[in-house]
Amino acid sequence: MLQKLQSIDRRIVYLLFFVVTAVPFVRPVQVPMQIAEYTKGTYEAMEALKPGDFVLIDVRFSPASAGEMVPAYSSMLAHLLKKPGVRVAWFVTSLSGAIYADDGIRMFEAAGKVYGKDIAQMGFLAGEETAIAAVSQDIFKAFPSDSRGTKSDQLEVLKGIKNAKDFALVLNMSDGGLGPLGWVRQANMPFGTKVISLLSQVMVPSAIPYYQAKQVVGLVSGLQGGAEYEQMLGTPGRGMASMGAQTFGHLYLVALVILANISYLVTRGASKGGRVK
Amino acid sequence: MQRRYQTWIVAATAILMLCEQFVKSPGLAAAAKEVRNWGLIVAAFALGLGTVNLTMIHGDKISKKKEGWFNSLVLMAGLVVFAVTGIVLGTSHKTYSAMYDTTVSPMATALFGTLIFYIVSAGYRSFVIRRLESGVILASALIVMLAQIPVGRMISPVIPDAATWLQNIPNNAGQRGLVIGAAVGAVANGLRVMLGLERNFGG
Amino acid sequence: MSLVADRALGLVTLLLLFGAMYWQMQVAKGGKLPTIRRIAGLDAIPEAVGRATELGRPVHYSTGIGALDNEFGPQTLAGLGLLQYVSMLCAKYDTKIINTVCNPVVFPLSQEMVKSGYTEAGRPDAYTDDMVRFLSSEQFAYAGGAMGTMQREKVAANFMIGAFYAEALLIAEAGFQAGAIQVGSTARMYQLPFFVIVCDYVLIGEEMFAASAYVSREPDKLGALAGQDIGKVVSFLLIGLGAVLTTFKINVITDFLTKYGK
Amino acid sequence: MSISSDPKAWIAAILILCLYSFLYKENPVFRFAEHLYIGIGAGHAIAVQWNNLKNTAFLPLFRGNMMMIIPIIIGALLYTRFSKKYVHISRLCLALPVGLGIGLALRGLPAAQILSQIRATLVPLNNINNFLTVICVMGTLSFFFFTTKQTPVVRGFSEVGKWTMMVTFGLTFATAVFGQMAIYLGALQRVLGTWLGMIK
Repeated sequence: MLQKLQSIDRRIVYLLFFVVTAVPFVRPVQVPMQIAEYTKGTYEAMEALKPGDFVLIDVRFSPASAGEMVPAYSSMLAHLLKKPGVRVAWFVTSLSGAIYADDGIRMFEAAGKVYGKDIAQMGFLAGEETAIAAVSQDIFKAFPSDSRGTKSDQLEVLKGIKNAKDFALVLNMSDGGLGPLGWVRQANMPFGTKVISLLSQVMVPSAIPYYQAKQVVGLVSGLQGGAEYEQMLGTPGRGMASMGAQTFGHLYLVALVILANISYLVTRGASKGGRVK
Repeated sequence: MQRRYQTWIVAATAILMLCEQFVKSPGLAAAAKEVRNWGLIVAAFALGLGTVNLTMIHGDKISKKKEGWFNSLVLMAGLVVFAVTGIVLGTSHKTYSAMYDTTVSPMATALFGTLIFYIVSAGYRSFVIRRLESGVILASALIVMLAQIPVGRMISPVIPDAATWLQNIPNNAGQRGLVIGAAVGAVANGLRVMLGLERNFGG
Repeated sequence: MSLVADRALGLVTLLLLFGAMYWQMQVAKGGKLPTIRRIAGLDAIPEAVGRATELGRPVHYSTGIGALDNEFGPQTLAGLGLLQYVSMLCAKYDTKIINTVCNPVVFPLSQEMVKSGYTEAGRPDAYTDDMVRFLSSEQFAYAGGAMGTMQREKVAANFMIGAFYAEALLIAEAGFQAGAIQVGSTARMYQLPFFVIVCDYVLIGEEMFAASAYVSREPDKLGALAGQDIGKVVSFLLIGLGAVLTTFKINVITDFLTKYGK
Repeated sequence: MSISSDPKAWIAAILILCLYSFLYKENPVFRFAEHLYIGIGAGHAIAVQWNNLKNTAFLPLFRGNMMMIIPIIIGALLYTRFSKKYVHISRLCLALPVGLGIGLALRGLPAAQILSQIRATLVPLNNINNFLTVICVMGTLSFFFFTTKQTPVVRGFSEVGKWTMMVTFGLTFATAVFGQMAIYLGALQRVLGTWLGMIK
């Protein structure tokens, strides 16, 4: 009996996992949470924005990770909307990122911001770090015109902006690739630009050294970061609802591993050897 | 001879990139930018090679009605429809975006989403303490997993603290050591290719 | 035209590493070969190909979705280097190799590597065009294709060596389900743990860059590897020394690195 | 609960389910979706790259930027691989992207991943955490000494490195659990929410 716990058919493992996560996802349960220091760093840097400040958003995530990225992305945009007079421009470094930049534009327009004056979508640049370097050195050279074909020098939103020195904040939103590293190398190191990264959770451990080295002023970690941000803004949403499913999914895996180990320890005497994996 | 020319081109391109980084010169920067741009264009041309391969393998299956020919037909149809629509209308056209959103984007989400099932089954299968090494992996994974959910704090306030410590001290140190080592390795590998020690293009 | 002062250390690092490698290569060519520690993941490669031969089933090889033209390029190149070695073994044992490819620029290079592996084994005619298969430049379309291919072709050995992203575990689990013996390697930290957990053998991080010297045992490559080790030993000593100095509030190394190491 | 009447939601949901069926086992439905995905992916890539080429190479060329002729020729010469006689030319062309990658790695890695990581490790050894950090970094690094003599000191350090890496692996794995779950919830949202209307 105990031995069987070590070799449950993977399909049963899958099915139970589905049940355990789908139920709380459909019928949400509220869970309290603790806010990470680097998320606070992000919040504070955003809070410190003054009227007239220019914020550049680099969208580098794809539909595949929308579930993880979008709750935090929306919350961060909502936070920017709360800061009056802040100018925002988007640009895109992944092929399918434009959808989310356009979503952001729509969200800002719905809140009464004027395209060209308060906001702009510059378009796509290939080659991640090459693109970042180009934008950091001269945004007008990198983008002679925006994604709608308007000449960049006619965009009021870019007035007085030349290189990364003039960016009050860079919001890098990555689900892969270099994470904040491209910005650290091309904008923070040469120009001292403040960089914030919204990253998929799996990328966060690798980005922490840059946060500790103060090359990045804040991080937001995927869905959890989204839920934390919703809490700090006081507007619960999909991010917080997902935390319930997360909780049960995690507990399920923890329970499985513990069961497998108990059964292994108990039956170890009986059978030795076998393939390690 | 062939290999020597290759090595020269590799070395010249790489040295140009290096010069752009380390030498202040507008001319060099412009040249380097131009050459990087060439790289993107050559990459775009390279896609055609892959497409020819794909078309050859599946065209052969279709024309000879080999096993799975119907799926090959589906593949070619998808290819033609998207390529033609995307070229004629442009990839930012509304119709094209809608096509992309109903097919590529859910399929990407789906496959990316199956990963968690594999993580669960791989964890369940492998996290058995047969050796001390797997015990350490298991212990740190368990602590961090519990710390990621609010329940962890309820079990014991030590859990999130332990997770933070693990993250900041050993994990950070491990990442750093791995990163430094891998970077030295990557740089050395690059130098070896530049010197023509690695036969990376056959010939 | 002048040197960018605050980046000078980057250049110095490169030159020193280059010098160390060159020096050790000369030493090795002079007949004093360095001894190299055992790397289990590399020893396992012939065994894995051998097992596929015994079972009469094919070998699958992936270099991941990594491109060449970014900083992960060297990982992809290392994967391509081992692809040639594995192809050579496959040609020798007369076992079918299937190399699935995602990146369009990597694709022609992969063809070259497999071809030259077959040539090296003395069987250039055995190479066929369906060995190297371009699947898709879309990450998950590639992953799905590789998963399906491995299951349908019932591969008995699966090599994943290169710059891997989220496709790593998808391919590795498909390999596990197909019952393949698996060797994984990447220096991408997000994905490395999955290989450690799922694969039978792993080349951890930098071990992949030692591979070509390890399997070829050519003097100049072994020498280059010894030179590369000098780089790590110096880093190692620098960290130890620097930390001790910092403890006594002597910040020369830190300041120097900060000033010239951008 | 109200099932969507939008055909797009249906197609998306059905494709998701087709791909998820692989979890049970490789089957005809999965095979269908897999091939469709590869086909569409290839078509999409062609369209994207076509537009890129048009904008970055051909239009500038027609506007008089004669430089653009060079990459276009290099790109076109890649196709000499289909000729036995001229295949070597295509190999030469591949040297360009390889050189670019190596150049970018060589120029970026020393500062960003060697020097700055060393600098970040230079902390005063006045508390146990700093001490551990330094020892663990040195340990991990020494695990990759391939050719140096394995003296007891080196062996000791690399043993420390081995354990440090085990913690790193466990931790990265655990963090991935959370991230991947979030992505899976995105797929769930599409099926249970957008399609079946089970989520408000």
